Amino acid sequence: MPVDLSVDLAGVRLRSPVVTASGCFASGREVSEFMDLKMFGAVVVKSMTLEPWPGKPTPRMAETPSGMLNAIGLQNYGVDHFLQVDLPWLNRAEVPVIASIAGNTVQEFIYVAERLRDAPGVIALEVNISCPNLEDRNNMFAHDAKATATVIASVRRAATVPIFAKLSPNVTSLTEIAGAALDSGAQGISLINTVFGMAIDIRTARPKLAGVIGGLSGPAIRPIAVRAVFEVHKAFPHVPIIGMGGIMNHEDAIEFVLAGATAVALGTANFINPSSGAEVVKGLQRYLIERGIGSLSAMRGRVKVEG
Amino acid sequence: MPVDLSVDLAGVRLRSPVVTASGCFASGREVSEFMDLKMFGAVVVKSMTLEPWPGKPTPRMAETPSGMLNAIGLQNYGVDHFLQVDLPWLNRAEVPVIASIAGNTVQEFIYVAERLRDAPGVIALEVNISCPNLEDRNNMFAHDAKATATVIASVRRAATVPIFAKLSPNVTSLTEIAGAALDSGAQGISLINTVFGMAIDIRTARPKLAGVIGGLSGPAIRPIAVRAVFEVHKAFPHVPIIGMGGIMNHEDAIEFVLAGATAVALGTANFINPSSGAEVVKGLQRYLIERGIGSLSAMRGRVKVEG
Amino acid sequence: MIQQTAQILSHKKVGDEYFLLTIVAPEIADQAMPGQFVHVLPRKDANFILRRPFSIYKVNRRGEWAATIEIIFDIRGGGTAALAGMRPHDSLDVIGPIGRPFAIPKTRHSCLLVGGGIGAVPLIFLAEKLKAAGKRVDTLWGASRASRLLNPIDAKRAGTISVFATDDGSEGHHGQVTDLLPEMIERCGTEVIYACGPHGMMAAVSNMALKHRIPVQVATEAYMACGIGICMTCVQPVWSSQGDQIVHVRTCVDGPVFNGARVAWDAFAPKAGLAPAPPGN
Amino acid sequence: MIQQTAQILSHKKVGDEYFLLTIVAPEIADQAMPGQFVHVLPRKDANFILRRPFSIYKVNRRGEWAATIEIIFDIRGGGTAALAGMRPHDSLDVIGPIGRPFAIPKTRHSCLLVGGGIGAVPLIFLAEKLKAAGKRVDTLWGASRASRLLNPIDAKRAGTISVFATDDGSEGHHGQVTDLLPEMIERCGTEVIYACGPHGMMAAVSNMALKHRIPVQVATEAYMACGIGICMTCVQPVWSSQGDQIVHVRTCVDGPVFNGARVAWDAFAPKAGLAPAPPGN
Ligand SMILES: Cc1cc2nc3c(=O)[nH]c(=O)nc-3n(C[C@H](O)[C@H](O)[C@H](O)COP(=O)(O)OP(=O)(O)OC[C@H]3O[C@@H](n4cnc5c(N)ncnc54)[C@H](O)[C@@H]3O)c2cc1C
Ligand SMILES: Cc1cc2nc3c(=O)[nH]c(=O)nc-3n(C[C@H](O)[C@H](O)[C@H](O)COP(=O)(O)OP(=O)(O)OC[C@H]3O[C@@H](n4cnc5c(N)ncnc54)[C@H](O)[C@@H]3O)c2cc1C
Ligand SMILES: Cc1cc2nc3c(=O)[nH]c(=O)nc-3n(C[C@H](O)[C@H](O)[C@H](O)COP(=O)(O)O)c2cc1C
Ligand SMILES: Cc1cc2nc3c(=O)[nH]c(=O)nc-3n(C[C@H](O)[C@H](O)[C@H](O)COP(=O)(O)O)c2cc1C
Ligand code: FES
Ligand code: FES
Repeated sequence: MPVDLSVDLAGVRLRSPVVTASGCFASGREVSEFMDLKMFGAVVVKSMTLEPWPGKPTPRMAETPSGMLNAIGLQNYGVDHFLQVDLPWLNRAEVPVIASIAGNTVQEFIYVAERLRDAPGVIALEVNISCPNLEDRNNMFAHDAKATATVIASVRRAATVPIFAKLSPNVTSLTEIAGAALDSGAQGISLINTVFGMAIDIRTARPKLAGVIGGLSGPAIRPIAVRAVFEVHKAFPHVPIIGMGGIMNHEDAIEFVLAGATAVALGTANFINPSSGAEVVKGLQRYLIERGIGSLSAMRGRVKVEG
Repeated sequence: MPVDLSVDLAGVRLRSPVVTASGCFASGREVSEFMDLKMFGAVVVKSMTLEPWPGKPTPRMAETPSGMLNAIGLQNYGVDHFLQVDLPWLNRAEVPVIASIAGNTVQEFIYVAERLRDAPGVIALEVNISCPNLEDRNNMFAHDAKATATVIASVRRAATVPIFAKLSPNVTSLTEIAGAALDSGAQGISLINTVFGMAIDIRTARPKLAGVIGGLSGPAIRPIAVRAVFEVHKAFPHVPIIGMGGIMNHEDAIEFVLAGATAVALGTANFINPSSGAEVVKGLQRYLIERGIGSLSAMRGRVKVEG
Repeated sequence: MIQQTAQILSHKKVGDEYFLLTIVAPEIADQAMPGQFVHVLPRKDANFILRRPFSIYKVNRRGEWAATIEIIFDIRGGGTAALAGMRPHDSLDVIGPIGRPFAIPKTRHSCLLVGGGIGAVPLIFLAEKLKAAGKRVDTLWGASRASRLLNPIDAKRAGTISVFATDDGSEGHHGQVTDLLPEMIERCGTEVIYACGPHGMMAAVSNMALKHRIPVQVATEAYMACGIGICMTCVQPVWSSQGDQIVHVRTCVDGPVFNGARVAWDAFAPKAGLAPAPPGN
Repeated sequence: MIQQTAQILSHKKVGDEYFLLTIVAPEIADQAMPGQFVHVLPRKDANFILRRPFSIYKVNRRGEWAATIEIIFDIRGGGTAALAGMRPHDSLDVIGPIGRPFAIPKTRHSCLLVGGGIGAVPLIFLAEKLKAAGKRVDTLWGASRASRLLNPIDAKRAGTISVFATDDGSEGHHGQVTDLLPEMIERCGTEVIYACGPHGMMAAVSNMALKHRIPVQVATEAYMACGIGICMTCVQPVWSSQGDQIVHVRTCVDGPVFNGARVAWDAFAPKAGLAPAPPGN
């Protein structure tokens, strides 16, 4: 019995429900040495900005119990480098691309989105609003409903493809921010971005990250992410969700789908095992076949909860 | 060289900087079989309400990577039972007590605080505002600055001892909530309470907790807690902080002190090793002696961060 | 309760599905009673953090060795896998003995032990004690299949009359222990019933015992964090002594053995999670 | 780069402080060059999740065994402790060989290898290759104390002239390798320098080499997550080819070997964390 792993993301059909988490896959070239990128429904590339960003000093990562902290500072070569170098490579590899865009001002988001209009093979934009807003005392766009609405509405006007708002879990009400993004024209929600955290090396009394505060990822945050997906799906049942946060294998992926994810993204898993993507897809196939479930989508949001 | 582990919590001197985390120690009787409770600076007892609360159905706990989820529903026998049964026992054991109080309405907090006026050996109250507010669509008091201010101000008027506001990390701005609590008369801050999370048993498609969403604790959340303590201490350098979240040993405790904690609380650690308290205190003594550091307080907030 | 770092004396397979660990723990062995359990920490550096509870299977106070306890388990997940991987001389952090043991009847004589699968573990220990107390012991062992019956040879020897039932009929009666219970009670003139096994089985046995007006004790399981009474994660819904309300009682230290007639068998975890209310610890 | 589940062939202690693991990994061994490293996953069920990087110490393609690689390490934390606990026949998930190897000079002849402590590991492998290429090899080994010198016997044999320096004087010169560097360059007529060791030592060696107008290659370390070029955690500040700006280059795949003259040694992690700015991945 053939099983259907394809999913519909805001009108775009992905042959596989597994995508990459932005910033955890570069642009795919490196991992192509380990697995067939076609196993992914799409490659979500590292967030790109208008100009190249140098990123933060080192150390940029610290390991924590069942997780890791990172403070990269969005180092990237800029949207033009993406269009000239990375995208053509991805097109040749025949993998659909979701372009993650970032900026420190609304205008910067708009410029990047405009550069990406009609870019070949770019099936959607993911708007990384977990960025400091220079026009609002460095508050994260994603931490304020109004700022979120402004960025999303502006990108919506500039973009020619569906846009997903990538939410930060470090807020009181995820559904409020998700609602603001959706009302402003986002077709879907990606979550979660990393959880703020910090670690101190007691021998030196220094933060383990040069950036002091970083983002926590990996299995440690999975329960936080599952809850986030569950809440947002409950509030907006018809909105496609790309769920991520500590997914290491196909069973974790299924947990996210039951919670309400349409597709799942692998981030930290790629660092531990660069062939995770292929293994998760194969695991999902096996799981559905063994249980005679025809399609993964049928399991979406099916966690048994009263009322 | 004798080392000084004593700390000053809002004018109250604790002989030891290590206390228990509310709800992770019952009222101390059980653990007294494993260690001398006098090693603790104080025992923070399970949050008590006006009437006995039955708590939530089972399962109430699920293990997660380097952590655990719980949804107990504040099961407790009520403040009168505490005064008649638990407190006399703790008094005989000669351990200072910090009474954690909870409620679903401001009035309930007030009643409990009043019952505790002049209770022998109760050196402080910890106000657990991570409780659903029946008068505000079940929003957590701790998730709203105004509700926090109201509860704290009311308890302040009713109480005869210093009060600590126990904050929830599930907010956009911890410093905003901490500020509201301090402006309303809280003498100190306890943080962090558990991080919201959820886990699903994929074999049954049921939440692993009958309560569906629970609180994540243990080493997995340590980086989240260290960052929370760091932020609140930076914003309010003169305010005493009881830091907690995944502390398993004396090195973890020192990490919290460097981040800005005055005292540290052990929660989940007691479940894994009921003699954790004694081991952390001994570990701190050894650490200070080996390095010729006279007092733990000298290390408070000393993490090296520019500007 | 005692916490000690104990040494693994031996480690062997029991049948096709179970592992037996013999642990050198003199103080715990001295105090252990049937129905009690130990709470062990399989690894300190694992991705899981909590202890794992296991019923005490046997206690050996004699012999040239320091007194030992035995536990039997099958591999369910990370914790039992880690235990299965332990080697003699490895050390293990153990807390025990924990909880209320089975009560040995004073006046009543004829005891029927009803065990389901791995649930037989505490009953084997109990059978020994009951016989030492001069009681009559009969046993009724159930399992999904023959290989899930806990070493049938011992099990058979455990009772004056000893009967098996398997869901697939691969051993003994083709069906469930509850099919055979009434008849066993008749044949053995049973005056007290002890049960340990799956939730549904213990519920059914308790209800039948109630009908026959026979006292029944059950050794229950619950998901537990601390195992020593401080976290309130492990509670069971039990009828209050007045029988007027259901109270949440700790399985670890107030149980794991309960009066089967007092457990509110129908008040357990709903088929689905509740409508999500705001979490509260 | 190849990812494979490899078997541990042997495991032994080297001196008082180091462990040597021999790993059966034919494909990796075939491609391995001096300066490259392997990224290994010590355990899948540990409380830490990331791989650990180790320089390739030796490669053995001959012998009746399938080709093997060797790594040498000392116990620093959970990962190295887990590796130290591995037994022959245990299997290990290995990715390698990773990164840019040391370049073998075409025209220049006299090579000086400067190693600090465990930093000697890739240089031993390099010495072999250089000699095979008919180069002259001299060595200068430093460490905090004699016991931190990586197998002094091999080390001594590695160079035509081979000199030791220890901070505590317990072996060779009482002081640092950099005290002896100028004199060594004189004596050996050094034309190329290779260095691996602590950050400060590599910085000093690079600066001296620059003064003497001698090309220098360094094998650097960085905290790294993926090890394959996709996370950007492991970057080093390096001067751009135009030398007009500092760029962040990946240590794992663009390094770990760099031109010592290009590394911006002073641009590294500040003594304290920066004034906290909002985090960004
Ligand atoms: C009082 C008591 C006595 C027990 N006696 C035995 C025994 O003699 N032999 C035996 O094989 N098993 C026994 N169990 C069940 C045993 O504790 C579980 O099989 C074990 O905890 C599974 O751990 P794991 O890491 O392999 O499984 P995982 O599923 O990975 O465990 C995840 C979490 O769930 C908990 N858990 C999983 N299954 C159970 C269960 N059935 N009951 C309670 N908690 C569970 C674990 O403790 C852990 O916290 C007993 C349980 C209790 C409460
Ligand atoms: C390219 C390269 C080659 C190396 N070669 C060797 C070698 O041949 N022999 C050897 O003994 N060590 C070598 N190291 C250092 C080695 O990787 C660390 O000692 C090891 O990762 C420590 O892991 P741990 O879990 O024991 O320590 P922990 O301190 O518990 O590790 C915590 C985290 O910090 C990282 N970390 C800790 N120390 C270092 C370090 N010095 N460099 C980079 N990351 C670190 C770990 O990888 C892990 O992510 C090399 C490092 C790099 C980058
Ligand atoms: C090293 C690293 C870099 C990241 N960079 C980005 C980024 O550029 N843009 C973004 O939206 N998310 C970024 N993230 C967040 C991930 O996309 C993902 O949301 C998060 O890591 C949780 O998933 P995981 O636990 O599977 O890693 C980054 C995460 C890590 C660990
Ligand atoms: C089982 C359990 C019950 C808890 N009950 C309470 C409580 O009643 N009141 C409260 O303020 N915090 C409660 N907490 C939160 C702890 O006090 C503490 O803030 C949190 O667990 C983080 O610390 P830890 O990681 O050391 O456990 C509870 C935590 C757990 C795990
Ligand atoms: S397991 Fe903690 S109270 Fe029973
Ligand atoms: S370690 Fe990930 S890019 Fe180098």
